Order: sequence, then structure tokens, then C-alpha cells
Amino acid sequence: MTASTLSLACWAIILGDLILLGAGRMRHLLLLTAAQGLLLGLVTVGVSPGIEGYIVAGAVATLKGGIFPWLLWRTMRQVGTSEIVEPFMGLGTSILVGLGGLGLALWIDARLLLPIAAPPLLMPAALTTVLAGLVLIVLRHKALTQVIGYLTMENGIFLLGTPLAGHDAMWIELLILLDLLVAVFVMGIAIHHIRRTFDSIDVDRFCSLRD
Amino acid sequence: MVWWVLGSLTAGAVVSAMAGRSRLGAILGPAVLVAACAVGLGLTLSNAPEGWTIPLPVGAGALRLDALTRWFLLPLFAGGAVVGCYGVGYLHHAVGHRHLGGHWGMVLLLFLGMSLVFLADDGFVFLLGWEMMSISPFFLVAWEDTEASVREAAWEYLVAAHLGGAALVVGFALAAVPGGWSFAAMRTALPGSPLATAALLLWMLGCGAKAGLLPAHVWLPEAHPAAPSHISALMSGLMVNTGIYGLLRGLELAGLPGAGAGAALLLIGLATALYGALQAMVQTNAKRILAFSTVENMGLIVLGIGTGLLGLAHGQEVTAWLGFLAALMHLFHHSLFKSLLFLGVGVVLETTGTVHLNELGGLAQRLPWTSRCMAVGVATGAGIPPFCGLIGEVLLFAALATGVGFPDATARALMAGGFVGLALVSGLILAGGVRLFGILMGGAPRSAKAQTAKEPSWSMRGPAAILAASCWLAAIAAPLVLGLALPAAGVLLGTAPDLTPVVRMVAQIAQVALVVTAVLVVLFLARRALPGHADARSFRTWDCGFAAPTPRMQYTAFGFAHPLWRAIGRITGSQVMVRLGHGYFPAHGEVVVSTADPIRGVWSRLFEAVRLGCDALKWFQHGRIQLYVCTLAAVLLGLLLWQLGW
Amino acid sequence: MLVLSWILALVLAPLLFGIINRIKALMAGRRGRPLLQTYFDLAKLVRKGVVVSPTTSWVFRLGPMLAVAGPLVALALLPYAGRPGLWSFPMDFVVLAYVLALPRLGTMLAALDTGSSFEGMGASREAAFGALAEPGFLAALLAAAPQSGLRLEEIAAAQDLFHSGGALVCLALLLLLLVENARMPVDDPNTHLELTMIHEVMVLDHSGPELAAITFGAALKLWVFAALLAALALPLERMAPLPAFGAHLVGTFGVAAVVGMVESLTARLPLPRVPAFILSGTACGLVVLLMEVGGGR
Amino acid sequence: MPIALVVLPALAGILALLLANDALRRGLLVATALAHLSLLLATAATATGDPHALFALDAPGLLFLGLASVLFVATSIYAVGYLRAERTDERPDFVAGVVFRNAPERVFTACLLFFLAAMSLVCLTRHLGLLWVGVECTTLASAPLIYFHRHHRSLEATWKYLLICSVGIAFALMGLLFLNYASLGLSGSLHLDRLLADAPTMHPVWLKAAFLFLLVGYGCKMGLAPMHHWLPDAHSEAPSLVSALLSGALLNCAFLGIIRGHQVCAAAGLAPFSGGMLVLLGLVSLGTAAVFVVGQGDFKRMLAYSSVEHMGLLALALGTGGSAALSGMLHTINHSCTKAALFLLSGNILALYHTKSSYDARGLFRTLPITGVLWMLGFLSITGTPPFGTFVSELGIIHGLLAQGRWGVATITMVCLAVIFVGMSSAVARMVHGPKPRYLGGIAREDLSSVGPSAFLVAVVLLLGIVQPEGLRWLVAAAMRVASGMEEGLW
Repeated sequence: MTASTLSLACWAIILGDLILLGAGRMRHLLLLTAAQGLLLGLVTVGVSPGIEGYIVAGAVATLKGGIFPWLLWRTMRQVGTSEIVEPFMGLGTSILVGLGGLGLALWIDARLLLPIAAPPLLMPAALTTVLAGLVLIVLRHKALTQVIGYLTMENGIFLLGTPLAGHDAMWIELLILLDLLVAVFVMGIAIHHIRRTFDSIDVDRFCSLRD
Repeated sequence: MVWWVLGSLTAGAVVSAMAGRSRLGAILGPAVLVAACAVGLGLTLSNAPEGWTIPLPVGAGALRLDALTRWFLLPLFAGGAVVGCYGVGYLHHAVGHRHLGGHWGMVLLLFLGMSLVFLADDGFVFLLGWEMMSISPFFLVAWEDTEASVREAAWEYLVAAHLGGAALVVGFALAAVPGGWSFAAMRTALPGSPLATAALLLWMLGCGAKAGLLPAHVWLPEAHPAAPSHISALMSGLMVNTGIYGLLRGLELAGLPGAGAGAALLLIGLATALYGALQAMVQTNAKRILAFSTVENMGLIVLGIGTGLLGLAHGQEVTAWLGFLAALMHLFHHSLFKSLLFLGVGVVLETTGTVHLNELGGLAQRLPWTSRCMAVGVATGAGIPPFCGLIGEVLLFAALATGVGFPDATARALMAGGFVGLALVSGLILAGGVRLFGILMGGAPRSAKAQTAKEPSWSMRGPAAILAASCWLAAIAAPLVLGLALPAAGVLLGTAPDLTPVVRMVAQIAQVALVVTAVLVVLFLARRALPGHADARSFRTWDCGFAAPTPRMQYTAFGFAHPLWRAIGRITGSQVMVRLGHGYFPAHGEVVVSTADPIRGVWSRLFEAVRLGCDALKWFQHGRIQLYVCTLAAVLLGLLLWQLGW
Repeated sequence: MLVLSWILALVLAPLLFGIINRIKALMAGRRGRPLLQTYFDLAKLVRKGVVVSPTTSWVFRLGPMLAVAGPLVALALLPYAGRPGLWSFPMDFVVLAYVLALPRLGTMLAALDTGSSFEGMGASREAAFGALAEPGFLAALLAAAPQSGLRLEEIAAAQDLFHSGGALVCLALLLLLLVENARMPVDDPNTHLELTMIHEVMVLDHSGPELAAITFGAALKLWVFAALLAALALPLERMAPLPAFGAHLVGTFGVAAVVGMVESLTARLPLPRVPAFILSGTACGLVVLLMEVGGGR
Repeated sequence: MPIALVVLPALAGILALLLANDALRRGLLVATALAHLSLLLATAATATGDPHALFALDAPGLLFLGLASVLFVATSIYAVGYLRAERTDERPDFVAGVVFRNAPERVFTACLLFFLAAMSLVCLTRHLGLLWVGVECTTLASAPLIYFHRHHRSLEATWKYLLICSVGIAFALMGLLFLNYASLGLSGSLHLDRLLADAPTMHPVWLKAAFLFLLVGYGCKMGLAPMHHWLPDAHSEAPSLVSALLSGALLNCAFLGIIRGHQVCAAAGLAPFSGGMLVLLGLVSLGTAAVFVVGQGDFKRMLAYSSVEHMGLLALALGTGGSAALSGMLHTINHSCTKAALFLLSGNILALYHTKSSYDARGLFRTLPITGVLWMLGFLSITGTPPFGTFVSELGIIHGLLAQGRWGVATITMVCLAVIFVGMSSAVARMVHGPKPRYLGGIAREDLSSVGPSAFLVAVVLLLGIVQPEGLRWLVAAAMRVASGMEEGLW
């Protein structure tokens, strides 16, 4: 895979992040996450070729591009939540924050040079994705969106780790993916319970524990 | 022998706590206490070997028995045995339905702690003993824990004890920095080091809180009255001594620092003494009066220490010796008479159910033994011959008087100020003592509670009588007592200069006491020979022509203090509010006296401010998960930006 | 000599009241009662029976004994005619003050023991004024003490009326004498209005030999103060023993005469202003002490 | 084989899911706990350290795993009585006005065992990636535990725990990547011994960044302020025995993650940097705990904030190094035992009074005498009062701070400790004394399983204040040397 393709993929990821922040429907959110997972697999293959790279990329693409969104999709259907993403302070604010995050990521990238040959946009793309995930967690009402945000964050972190794939034992990354699978599973169960107990998955109802 | 004492106290505490509500629990503790105290007294007075070690996690765990320790152990064990006997009688009605075993277990723990404090030869053992001694009274004070005020007092005690202890912990941790935890190492490494000043300040804070020095005294007038009376006697008569001991030991370890510490201690002591005396003058709860009297006496003792240090700093050895001797002697006497007074008030509480002066009166008729013992206690406290209180006060006066001749003008002024202040304090003590005894014991009962007062069993009368007798004996045998105090002061001051004038002075004061006793005996015999002794007619008190006086018309506790309160006592924060009835036929009017301690008010405002501050910061745990995650990210980002200098 | 002085004090103390009263009478242009009236009163009281209130206890009977015992022992501490007393040791002036507190303690406790509101009032005032007077007394004596010694004997030797601070010391002691002995302008020994009395109101319930003891004790106490003041004011130690003895005696009576004159010339102060009066006495002592401290010895 | 320590509880957990008999399953829980402890002892006694192995015990690992194992034994014994007494039907919470029931017991037991397995993994592994996996597993295994009572408040706590800790640990994962970047061109492995070997030549900026990520990430899990927000909620809403494990064992495991980072930093000569950060967060934690303990009406939240305080102390001690770090390692033992005992006792109190308010749960000395006494002793211990071991370790930390001349840090620490004491004492004094509340009817005797474990733990801490066994002293010293990067200290 050529460097330009890689950098195109990074661009796509960055743009995806911004669209993610502006998405108003849950369905779109899930689709975008899935797309991001697939892109992640693509980048993994591009950055670390070889059999290990392929295995990891395959696992990433399957899990992040397929299974996780599917799990969340199922959860969303089962809890019967509305399609609307409920943001704090409007979607525009999220996009603005995302743009700010991109700026921050570029700024950090300029100061922290990767000690490895990697696509030039990898670092900003990864950091932007992490920040976008954080924004999804912080600036959304629904528990489900928070899980999506968490996954997005993890996507970013994985993106950051792609140049390292194959440097250390591959099974570690697989284990980490497995862990994430369990995490999404457990969170999904928790969302079921939240729905049953609160008649809603709006985390703003979580206000009884405070000082 | 030391192991017998410590071991029996430890084992006794454990077994007694296990014995619980059974009869064994009621008797085992005091029995062990008396036995341990007897052995301890033997140890104190014998020529026991000087040092021992126990393995402990930190430090060497060393114990040592030097003259200073012996001096402090003496009242501890003597008082412990007496108070133990008293406690059996005081708590007899609780046998079977209260957890007496636990109570006595805590008393034993308290004694274990105090013994360890006195015996400690390294910082860790000292702290260990100190905290054991500090914590156990929390449970003892809260004996009547169904009353909210007692619970409050116990908690205040705990907080004060712990905060004071914390100051000591840091103090010793500082002192251990250069050489380690053992006292020997501190003695060599500490003097002259800049750490010594800091450590000493912390020691003064911690020990001052324990001894009830201004402004850390506020817990004492709450906790001592709330405790059962034998515990009050222990705390006020014996436990406060540990504060003084800690201070003295700290001074010794820091190499007896110079004029600054002396002046500070002198001023703190004087302020404490004056404040305590004034408060004792205006309070109306007998146990609070005694507690403030403890504050005042601790002030006097610290005044002595400060004087001694000043003397040392200016090269006046005699003044130094007089100051420290005065402190040591007065401490011993205070242990005797304050325990005695608390035991006496305990009898009053036991038989009448109250210690509020305005509800009492007429007890001298009803409690002849107790009232006589109390009279001795009051007279001793006021330094009236022929009782021992005089000796410490004269020594203190002497120390200050010699200081008026110092070459250094500041020191002279301090000494003269101390002298005059001390004179004022001694006048106030007499007035306060008369007030306490006169209102409590004299006149007619002011309420039905006092009407039916009866003398308690001998187990309560006996200990008081023993202490009263000791108050007299300690005066008559003052030269002997001084003989024990001299080596104790020597631990601090080294070899003594020529002290024969001091020794002779004390001997002569003892003679004065003896002669006063003789004169009184002669007068007593002479009175029997004169008419009107046995055949006195009885007629009601002179009532100025008003035919229907009631006991309520007697002078009240605050009324008695009113002239002094008006003259110099407003600093106590007491207030008199007169509420008159209104209208043409005003029906009901009242006078309300509040005796709140203003310094306590300052502390409670401080605590309140901390609480409010904390409450104001509690929004941080606001409950919104999104913001929590936001904080997490912000902290990370902030640390990155700050630390990597981007 | 010492024994003689002691016996003289015992015998002559009640005479002081006679002298004061005679001076007052003379100043007022009256004849006054006999000089020896106090002796007659004492003799009469000793033979009388006793009435006690059923409210009282052993404390009431103890009071008068303390009232006598204190001044009796105090006499032994007094230097006499330039010679030391029976005891003379450093800081004996402090012990003197404490011994002199015995009668105060006794009368106050006895007064409170009667349960009378009037006697409580007297005790309350006595307690307050005594407490305020104590620092003055001790400060004055400390100020008067020479650098070399802190005994009464040396204090008496070092001071006289005509030396630097001596006059002020003597003035302080005189004022405190008036306070301690319940004289005008602090207290009116002749008043019969209970609301204004201090000392007299405390002894209202005493009768017979016990009242005699209190009266005698008061006389002795006045004697102790007067003799002390005389010893301080006069340069007795520079005289030969016999003239000194005489001079001391005359001085003691002279103090009584001064008291009498003060009593005739002043009016009784309102009670709330008494503390200020006492503090003025204390202040005299403090001024001398301050000068000592400030100037260095 | 050290790996057996992970496998054993994991298998037992699966078995627990399959078992239908409650009594049998409870027996399995205790048996596994005991087996785990004995296996650990056997491993510690026999295993030889292979620095390149994936699983090996080093001193801090042994210390923390030993603690976890001992606490697990204590809690499992407690759990037997607890589970027997718990009602399985629906019951009302009158205050909140809701009806709730418990999660199935088999899930609870299984998750307990999985939790133990995850903690064992964290303590045993020498590979930082695997350590991360372990820490994430502890979160996932303990989340259902917190939600044992299917009450809306426990659900809220569970969600917060799950999400905040997951995000935090995601940061830690980023930290690992940064660490990997820092060692790029060297061995490039996340195996601890490789990292230690590479450390001196690592890229310092990347290393620093990596440490900060690890610190914030694992610090979140450990409960260091200001990342502690989940902790009071989770601890107060979880069943008491779970709170005991969370506070006594789990927080240490997260601390181990930070220790590993500190080790690498120290090996790279960056100990002043990482230590400084630890001290800073430690102080913030102490201050936060002080703020929230004062006036705290909920006694379980109070204990939770006390955990924040002690985690702060541990971080402070490790960051300070020297004798303070030594005492810090000792402090982990004291804190874990005391805090676990206190949480177990709070379960007894909760079971009787049905309230977590210290204003309502009064008169413990009369209603629950043994629990009351132990509660008081535990309080004294947790506030560092002699003769408890906590005093020795806190004294050591203060002494260590002073010996290094860190007067300001020592002062702040002492002030915070004092404020915390005042805050806690007012609640505890309120609870132990006073008359028996009138609404309580007849009171059952306290059985052995409810007070025995706490009594044992308190006794251990008491003994540690008076004697320190030679072996323990050695272990603590080794752990301190390892944690400060002075030696590898493999078993």
C-alpha cells in the first residue's frame, strides 16, 4: 500500500471524526464507527505488513468494523431508544470542539516527533479520534453514545498503535481486542439494565450519587 | 519490676475487657490497678536498674528510669491506687448492667500509656504510650454516653488529643531526622540544630494541648466534667502531668533552649493561669470550676518552667533551679489536691445527682467527711497553710523574685510581670476556692436534691481522706519531698549550685505549717473550755428583719463572683442578661448568666470555617459522569502541557 | 525581746481600735468612747453564751479559730525593732501574705455557711477586694526588697519613709492596710446598714466567745499591718535595741493614728468604685517595682 | 507455575456459573480462596525468578497479590454468612421508594472468582500489556459485583465505574503505546525487564509522556484525585464485601501499574520527574479526601474517601522515595487490612440499620458490641493511631518526608490527615456511642462469619504495629527497592 493511500485513509479518519461529531442520528453514528473500524484495519495492513499485520488487521476490522457496531445496533434496537442523538449545547459545538481538537492534535504532532517511519497524518488522526471519542462521551446524553465514544477513543488509540503492530507480541493486541469485546458486552448489558430501571438511557438521570 | 507493672497492666486490660459485664469485670480491673500501682511505687522508690529495651518496629524500644521519671511516676502510682479504690465505690450501682470490664480495661490502658510515656527512652515508645493514654480516655469520658453533651465532650476530647498527638508525632519525626529515634541520639544530635526549634515548637503545641495551656485548653473544661468523677480525678490530677512531662523531656532533649523559649513559656503560663483562675471564678458547674482550676495550675507550672529557662539563659542558676523546682513541686501538690477535689465533687454528684452550684448548698452539715476533705483540697489549692500548696507557690514566687534582679532588662520586666500576675492569680484562687466551697457546702440546700445528701460508703470516703491527709503531710514533710524533687530537676539542669537557702526556706515553711496546725489545735482545745461550746442555743440565721427568707435568697454562684467579674472578669466572656417583666404588674423576671468560653468560640468558628470551606468545595463531586470524564481528560492534558513544556 | 514583742502585740492590739476611735472622735469634736472599750467588749463576749443558726455546720465554728490563728502565726514572721522575727527566710513576705489569708478564708467561709444573703454579700465583696489587694501587697514588698535579700527583715532594713521609693511603698501599704482591715474609705466599721457593709456583715451571726475571737483576730491583723508599716517606715535597724523597740511601738500606734485621721477625713466610697481604690494602692506598689525593674538594681 | 494462580480462580469461576447448589458454590468460593492463598505461598516459596518469563513474582507483585489473596479469604468467609442472610426476593427501599432484588448469586460468586483471577494476572505478569489486560479485566469482573443489589443507585455507580475506569484505562493503554514508542529502536518490547534494560537509552520526552498517561490512567483506577470520582460512588453502592475487595485489593493492583511506570522512569534516571508527579497527585488526593470526609454523613462514602486519602499517601510515599517509600509499601498492608475490615463491618451495620447514614446508625456499642468495638478500632487504625501498624507506616512516611527536607509536603500532609481525623472521628464517635435506637427490635447475635474476618484483619494490623516479622520486613524492603527502581527483585 502506498503512502498516499495511507495518508488518504488518515484524512478519511479525520473527516470521519468530524462527521461523527456532527451526526444527528444514532444509525449514522454506528455506521461511521463501523467505517472507522474498517479504515483502521486498512491502515494496520498498510503500516505493518506481514502475516502478523494481516492477522491483527483482520481482527481489528472484524471486531471494530463489524461486531462492535452490530452489538451496539442490537442493543439500541432492544432498548428501543429514539434515533435522535441528544447532544449538549448542539451538534455545532461538538464539531467546533472537534476542530479545536484537530488543531491541538496537529500542534502536538508538530512537537512530538514519532521516532518511526509512519504516515505523516497518523498521529494527528489518532489524537483527533481519541478527542472525538472524548467529545462523544462528554457532550452527549445517552449511555449508548458514551459507549460509541469509548469505542471511538479506542479506535484512536489503536490507530496510534498501528505502526507498532508486530514490534511486540501479536497476541497482546489480540488480547486487548478481546478485552474490548467483553467491555462492550458488559456495557451493553449495563445499558439494558439502565433502560429497564430508568425507562431511559439518558445518563443525566444519574444524579443521586453526589456530595 | 518494670515488666511486672507494664505486663500486669496490659494483661489486666485485656482480661478485664473480656470479663465484660460479669462481677469479675467490676473487680478485676481495680484490683490489678492497685496491685500494679503498688509494685510501681516500689519500683519508683527503689534503686531499680535504669534501662530496659523491648523490640519494636521503629526505634530501639528503650525504657529508662531516671529521677525525672521517678518524680512523675510517684503521683501516678500513688494516685492510681487511691482513685482505683474510689472507682469501685463510685461505680458499684453499675455492676451487672454496664460493661464495667471494658471501663476498667480502658483505665488500665490509660495507666499503661502514662507509664510508657514516663518511662520512654525513645521517641517511638513515647508516642506509643502517648497515644494509648490519649485515646483510652475517650471511652472513659463517654461513660454516660446516652447524654448528647457527654458524647460531644468525648468527641472534642478525642479531636484535641489526636491533634495534639499529631503535633508530637511530627515533632519527634523531626527530632529523629539527624540521629534516630532514641533519646540518647536526640540529646547529642539535636541541641543547636535548626530542627530543634521546630521540634520544640511542635512539642510545646502537643504537650500544651494535653496540659490544657492557652489557647489549646478548650477541650479540658468540657471533657473533665463529663467524665465519671474518678476519671475526672485521673485526668485532671494525673493525666495532665504527662503534658508537663513531655514539655520538660522535650526541653531536655533540645538542650534547654534559651531566653526565647523561656519568655514564651512564661507568658503562656501566666496567661493560662490568669485565664483559668478567672474562668474558675465565674463558672457555676463545680466540675467545670475544677477543670478550669486545672488549667490555671498547669499555667502556674509552665510559668515555673519558663522562669527556670529564663534563669538558665541569663546564667542565673539559682533562679533556674527555683523555677524548675517550683514547677515540679507544684505539679506533685496539684496531683494531690485536684484528685481530692474531684473525688469530693464526685461524692456530691453521686448523692445529689448534680454539680451545679446553684442547686446545691448545705452539704457541710450533711456530708461532714466529704466537706472536710473538700475544705482541705480548697485550702491546698489556694496555698493556705498548713497545706502543701503553699510550698510550690512560694518557690514560684521566689524564682520570679530572684529574677527581678537580672541584669537583662527584658528578663527583669518579664519576671516582675510574672510576679505580679502570680500574686493576682493567688488572690483569685482564694476567692474562687471560697466560692466553690462556700456555695457548694455552706448555707442551706438550694434544691431538694441537696436536701437528702448522705455520706457514701467508705470506699469513696477513705480515698478522699487519704488524699486530704497527704495534702497536710506533704507540707509537714516538705523537705523530704524536696529531696526527691532535687535529683529530678538535676536531670534537666545538671549539677546543682549551693541550694541550702532554698532547702532551708522550704524547711522553715514546713515549720510554719506545723505551727499553724499546732495553733489551731490549741485554739480548738481552748474553745472547748470557753462557754457556748456545747450549750449553744439554736436560732435561725440573722435575716435583717425579713421574716420569710428562703434558701433561694442565698447568694448564688455567679452573684458571689459578680464584683470580681465587674472589676476584671469580663474577659471570661461570661454575660449577665437581666430580663424584667413588663406591664403594670410585672410578673416574671429572670437573670440569665452565660459562662461560655470565648476562646472556645474562636476554635469552633475555625472548625466551622473549615467545614464551610469543605462544603463549598463539594460541588466537585457533582454526579455528572460527563464532567468526570472531562476532568480526567483535562488533568491529563494539563499535566502533559505543563510537564513536557510544550 | 521577741517574746516581749509578741506578748505586747497580744495585749496591745485591741488598743489600736481605741486609738483610731479616739482620733476620729477628737477630729469630730466629740469625746468618744473609752480607749479600752474593745477590751471591755472582748471580756464581755468571752463570758457570753452562743447562738448558732441551725443552717450552720462545723465550718461556722472553725471560722473564728482561723481568724485568730492567722494573725497569731503572722506575728512570728514579723521583724521587730530592726530584729528578725521568729522565722526569717527568703520569701517570708509571701508566706506572711498567705498566713494573713487565713482569717479572710475563715470569716468568708463562716459567713457563707450561715446561708444568709447578707453575709454572702459581705463574703463576695471581701473575696473580690482581697483578690485585688494581694498583688499590690506583694508587689510593694518585692519592690521594697533590696537586691541582696528577700526577707522581711532586710526589706524593713532597706526602706524608710525618707528614702527613694520608701514613701511610695509606705503609701501603698497604708492603702492596702485600709482595704485589708476593712477601714474607711473601703468599708465603714461603724455602719449598721447591711447592704453596705463588708467585714461587719460577715460576722452578723457570730456571738459570744466566737465573736470575741473574730474581733481579737481583726485587732491582731491590724497590729500586724501597722507594725509592718512602722518597720518599713522607720529606720529602726540603725537604732539601739531599746530605743528601736520603743520607736517601733510608737510607730505602730502612729499608724493607727494615721488610720484614724484618714477615716475622719474621707467618706466611704461607693462600692463599685472600691476596686479602683484598691488598684490605686496596687499601682503605688507597681510604680516602685517598675522603677526598680526599669532602673536595674 | 505462577500461571496456575490465574487459572485456578478463573476455572473455579466457570464452575461456579455451572453449579446450581448455593451451599456448594459458597463452599467452592471459600475453598478456592484458601487454595489460591496456599498456592501463592507455595509459589513464593518455590518459584525461581526468570526475568524473561511472562509470569513471575517480584516483591511488589507478591506483596500485593498476597494482600489480595488474604483479603479474598477473609471476604469469602464473610460472603458465606452474607449470602446466606441476603434475601433473594424483591424488597423495598423505603427511602428511595423503589423495589429491588439481588442479582443471581451464581453470577456474583463467579464474578468474585474472575475478579480474583484478574487481580492475580495483574500482580503476576511481567508484561505491561498483559498487566493492562488484567486491569481492564478487573473492571469488567467487578462491575457486576457492584450491581449485585439491582437498585437504581447501584446501577448508576456501576455505570460510572465502568465508563470512567474504561476511559482511564484507555489512557493507560495510550501510555503503553507511548512507552513502546519511547523504546522504539531498542528491544521495542513491553516486557518489564526489557523496558528496564532499555530505559537509560529511551527517548525521555516520550517516556515522560508515557508515564503521565500511565499515571492518569491507572491513577484513575487507583482512585487518585482528581480522577477519583467513580470511587466513592462505587464503594458506597457495592455490597460491603465487594467494597472491601475493591478498596483493599483492587486499588493496590492499579497502584502496581503506576509502580511499573515509576520503575521504568527510575531506571531511565527520571525518578525526580515521576516522583514529583506522584507527590503532586498524592497531595491532591489527600486534600480532596479531607474536603469530602469532613461533614460526610454516609459512612461508606466516608470509608471510600479515606481510601482516596490512603492512595494519596501511597503515591506520596513512592514519589518521595527513600524511607518514605519503604513505609509506603508497609502502608499498603496496613491500609488494605484495615480498610477491608472496616468495609466488612460496615456491611454488618448496614444489615442491621438499613441505612448508610452515620446520623441514624447510632449506639453500635449497645446494638452490635463486637462490630462496634472493631469499628472503633478500625477507625483508630485507619487514622494512624498507635499501636496499630498504620501508625508505624504513617510515622515512617512523615519521617521520610522530613528527612528529605520536604517540609511543605509534610505540613500539607499532616494538615490533611488532621482534618480527615476530625471529619471521620465525628462520624464514628456519633455511631459508636449513644442509646440503642428505638425502632430496632430484637437484635440477633453477631455470628462468627460476620465479625471473624474483620477481627482477624484488625488483629493483624494491631500486631504489625508492635512486631514486624523478619520476613515481612524483608519483603517490604525488597518491594520498596523494586518500586524505586533500585533492583529487579525477582523472586
